[in-house]
Amino acid sequence: MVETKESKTGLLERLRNSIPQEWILSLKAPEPRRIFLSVKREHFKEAMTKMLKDEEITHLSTITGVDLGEEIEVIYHLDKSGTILSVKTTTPKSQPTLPTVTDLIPGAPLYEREVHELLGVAFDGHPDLSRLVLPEGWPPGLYPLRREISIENIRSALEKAKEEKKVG
Amino acid sequence: MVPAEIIEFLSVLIYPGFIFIFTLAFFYEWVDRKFVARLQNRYGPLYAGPGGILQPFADFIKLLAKEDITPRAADKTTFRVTPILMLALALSTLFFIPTAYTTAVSWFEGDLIFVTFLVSILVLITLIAAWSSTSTFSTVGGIRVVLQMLGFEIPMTIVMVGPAIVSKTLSITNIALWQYTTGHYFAIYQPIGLIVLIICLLAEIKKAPFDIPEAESELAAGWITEFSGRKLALIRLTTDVELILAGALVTALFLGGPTGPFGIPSVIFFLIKTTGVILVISNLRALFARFRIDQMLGGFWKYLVPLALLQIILVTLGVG
Amino acid sequence: MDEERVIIPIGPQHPALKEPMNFMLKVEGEKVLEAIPNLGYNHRGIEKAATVRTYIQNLYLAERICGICSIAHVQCYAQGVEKLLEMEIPPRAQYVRLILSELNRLHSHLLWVGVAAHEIGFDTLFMYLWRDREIVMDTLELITGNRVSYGFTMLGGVRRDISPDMAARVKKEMKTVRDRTQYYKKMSSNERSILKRTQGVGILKPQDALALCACGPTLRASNIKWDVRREDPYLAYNEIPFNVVTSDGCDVLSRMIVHYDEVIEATNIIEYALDHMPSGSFREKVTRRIPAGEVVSRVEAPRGEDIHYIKSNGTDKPERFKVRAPTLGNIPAVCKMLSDSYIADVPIILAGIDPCFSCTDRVTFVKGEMGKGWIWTQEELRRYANRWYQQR
Amino acid sequence: MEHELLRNLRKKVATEKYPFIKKKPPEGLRGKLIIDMAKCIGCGLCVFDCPAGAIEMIGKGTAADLKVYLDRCHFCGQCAESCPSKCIVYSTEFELANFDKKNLTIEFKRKL
Amino acid sequence: MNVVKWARSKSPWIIHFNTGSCNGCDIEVVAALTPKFDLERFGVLLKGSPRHADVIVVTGPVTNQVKERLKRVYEQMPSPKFVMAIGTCACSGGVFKDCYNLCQGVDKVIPVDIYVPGCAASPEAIIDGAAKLLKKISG
Repeated sequence: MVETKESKTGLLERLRNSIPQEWILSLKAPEPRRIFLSVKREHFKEAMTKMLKDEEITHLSTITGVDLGEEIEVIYHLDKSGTILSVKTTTPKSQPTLPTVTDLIPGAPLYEREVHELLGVAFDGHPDLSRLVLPEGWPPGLYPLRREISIENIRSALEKAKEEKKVG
Repeated sequence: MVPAEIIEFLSVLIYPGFIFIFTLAFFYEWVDRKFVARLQNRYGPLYAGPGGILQPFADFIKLLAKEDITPRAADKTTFRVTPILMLALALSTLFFIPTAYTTAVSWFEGDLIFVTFLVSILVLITLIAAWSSTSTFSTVGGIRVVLQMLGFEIPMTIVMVGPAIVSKTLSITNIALWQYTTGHYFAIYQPIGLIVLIICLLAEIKKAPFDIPEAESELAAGWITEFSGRKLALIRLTTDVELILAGALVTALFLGGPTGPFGIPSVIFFLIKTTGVILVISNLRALFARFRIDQMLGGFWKYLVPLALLQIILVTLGVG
Repeated sequence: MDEERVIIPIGPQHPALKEPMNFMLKVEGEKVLEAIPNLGYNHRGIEKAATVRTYIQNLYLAERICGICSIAHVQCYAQGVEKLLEMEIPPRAQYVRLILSELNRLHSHLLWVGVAAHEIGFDTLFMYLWRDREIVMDTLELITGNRVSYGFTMLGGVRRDISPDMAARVKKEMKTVRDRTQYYKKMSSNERSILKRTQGVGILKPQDALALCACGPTLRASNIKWDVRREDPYLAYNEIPFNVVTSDGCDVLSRMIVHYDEVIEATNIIEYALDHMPSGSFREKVTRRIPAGEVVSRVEAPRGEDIHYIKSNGTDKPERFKVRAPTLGNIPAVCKMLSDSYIADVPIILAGIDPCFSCTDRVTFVKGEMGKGWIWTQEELRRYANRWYQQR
Repeated sequence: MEHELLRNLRKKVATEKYPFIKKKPPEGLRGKLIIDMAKCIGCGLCVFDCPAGAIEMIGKGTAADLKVYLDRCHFCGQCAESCPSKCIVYSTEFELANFDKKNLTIEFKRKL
Repeated sequence: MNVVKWARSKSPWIIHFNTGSCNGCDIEVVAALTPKFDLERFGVLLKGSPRHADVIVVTGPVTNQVKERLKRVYEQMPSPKFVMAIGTCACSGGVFKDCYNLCQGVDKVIPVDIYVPGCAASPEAIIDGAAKLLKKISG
């Protein structure tokens, strides 16, 4: 647990007290009105539910997915009266799954779909994660924002898919 | 001595027939566009001819020279025939309304009713044209055309009867002449009727705020979406002829038709009066936002029909 | 399959949407039962491209996420990178940027109201608004030299200073803009045909707006006082007095009013900022390498909350650059508004959120998340659409 | 609103007759770029910083020629910013429409 | 024949297609139609249906998603038809050169008649392009 600057709203303090220590990997406020909270994957949903309820948070700004190499980090940017609370959790890249938050936040489905499509993270319990549509003929399993995929990779994969379509 | 048949033939073909009407149609489109542009603080057409006066003509020639596509899904025969039919109908309607001379090219006792009939048929042909192109936009546009007709048809017919009652004739030509000879202009004596008629005609010629069937921001180009090339040229020409039709009808029924003092040729009076009507129409076009179809229908039935009836009651009571 | 129901595809090439986007409307008569958005026509892959470019090059990429809110995006990006550098830009630069941001808001809002007027078939108002918007464009041209992509915000400051001459002219223009806007506001709230088309149309209740994470003027028109400039102040917004405008109509009309009021508010902000501009330098040198770290940066773009996430690994290229443009946040809200409306109201409702799909689509794809009561599957719908287009 | 319409009828038209009457371009407008090859030191910073890859360097160092693709150039001005010898200038010429893309490539050669 | 050429050069109806641009060029195209620049002086009308249009104004670098639609809209237009590529993105892809979902310019998909570079191409530049194109049409 590292902490550099105190948050104005006292949200940091409250979070530190309300969320069990063993759920948290790190909790820091690098600058005013920004809090980064890293949660263990298995406690993610619980922590999220608790936080949303305790702090009465309704606004989810967005969900960011970051490819860390071995793992994929998913960041939920929540807003609590001007403070951005970024809740992080990670999931292994070999089989990336996370529980959905659409039941907690009705505005979340689009963001989850975005992460699903571009990084391949499956969200358990999402109402409609079916085939997401990059352009027609996009090769399945090609997640453009993954680290090992370069732009040349994507181009050649697209070419290949196009030719296969022509042959087939 | 030129035989009477040839004179009649020429009058249908050239003056005051086709050529005259087409020229006038292009002229009035230009007036309309230019006036609206001016109201919107811009020039409008400027470089085609002096002041852009040849703009509608250029549009027409260009469309004639363009490729003419018939969509594969369309009903080919109907799709091809309807634009011609529409133009023919609009033109023949115009022959019953006095334009260049104090009398119309053809007139008989009861042509007022016949004109109302032709106008309705024109709307129905629009529906067929829209239907035959089978695209979603056109179909919805076509349905809106007919819905719109349900709104304006009744009040329009009612107010057109007003002048007929007073002048005791069912011929448009005679109504116009009656006004001139008695000096009893209906624009002064039946103002409600005039207003209702102009609003209904706006809806009839599908100009804003009643351009609902062609609403660009909702339905691409509405019922004309699929027409291109020559067909589109004809349709545009029809719209312009309808503009004259609206102007001429108001002129004949409420402004005394192409008549006036001082022995000046009657066509001059006709031009002045119709241009006036068209400027009013253009002004209304610039003034309002487009109505929604249900609002339009509701408005017509709630306000215009009672107003039209009120006018008739006033007329029968001797006022007007 | 229900034969009586017609599906109207709105887009991707459609005059109501200035940008390509596809909405499938399921209609019955003139009533819309449901709307299904299909984004992605504008997807370019900016987030990926950003990772292979230097921070300096990304400045221009960020500007071109959206041509209308260019200042907002580039401000958000630059602010994030400056935070990573742990630097404060000179106060004068902050004011210049703030003035630019507000000018950006001005032209975007006037543009929007114009487009909204066009959508309800009121072209005269559209022409007038765009004519008066040119005043703002001239002002922007005066300050930056260009009309749309300014290339003005640099890492560490701004490219040019605002001279006293410019300031005087800008102030003069602001007065004109304010007067005109006040006139239009009065006119719009009195003109019957506008009221008929906008009042009670596209209702978004406050609780729905909150739940669906709407933002910006859309949220404020649902009577929720939430503005990034106030909640999470950046630049010099905490030094400048301004109101967060709200309206309680929850419909398109109140969105219009909010836009007008924000224009008036923005002209006041610009005048205040021009009067209180601190002196000093307007730019500082910045290193090409950015220290490792991560930052979440957000600004109030004209359309709402714009949020960027930048992760740096200590090189001259970012490791991850994530953009969430305001329009995406408002799409669930607009689907809610569209259901149970008239076809004729669709354009104005869509326009009501002030959509900017080029911002939105840089990575995102949405395809029908409104599943309830829908009798066609996605696949059938797609096939239908394909067939429909082939016939043409 | 009618009042406003009539007012506009009397007012002068807002339109500028652009292609026939040209107004002075604003200061700082970034149009076609011009490179003064006499000053160029061939450092390649402009090529490195250009976000669109619009500048190409043929040859190396002080002997290099530069080729500018105007069809790729975004007129952002970063090259002029980066250039240490300040040899890149933006002119105010913006009327660059052309029928052929090839005509949009300008070569800047060193005078020998 | 000359009358037809004259008519064509006096009455170019345009359809505007955004193929994934940043909106900058789009607002400038629209701005070119509004009072300050007023393209209607040249007889330009903005049409909603490709069937009515003579000139397709393309803005944007053409995303893979929109490529097919662009082709289809182009095919729906009756000939003679002309293509204007507005803005640097439409000319070559420009700043989006290594974005993965792009075709790098309109000319990769449909033949282009006139290129108008600029970012964003100002209304003046667009009018200049239009005037050049019209001159070419009138021969």
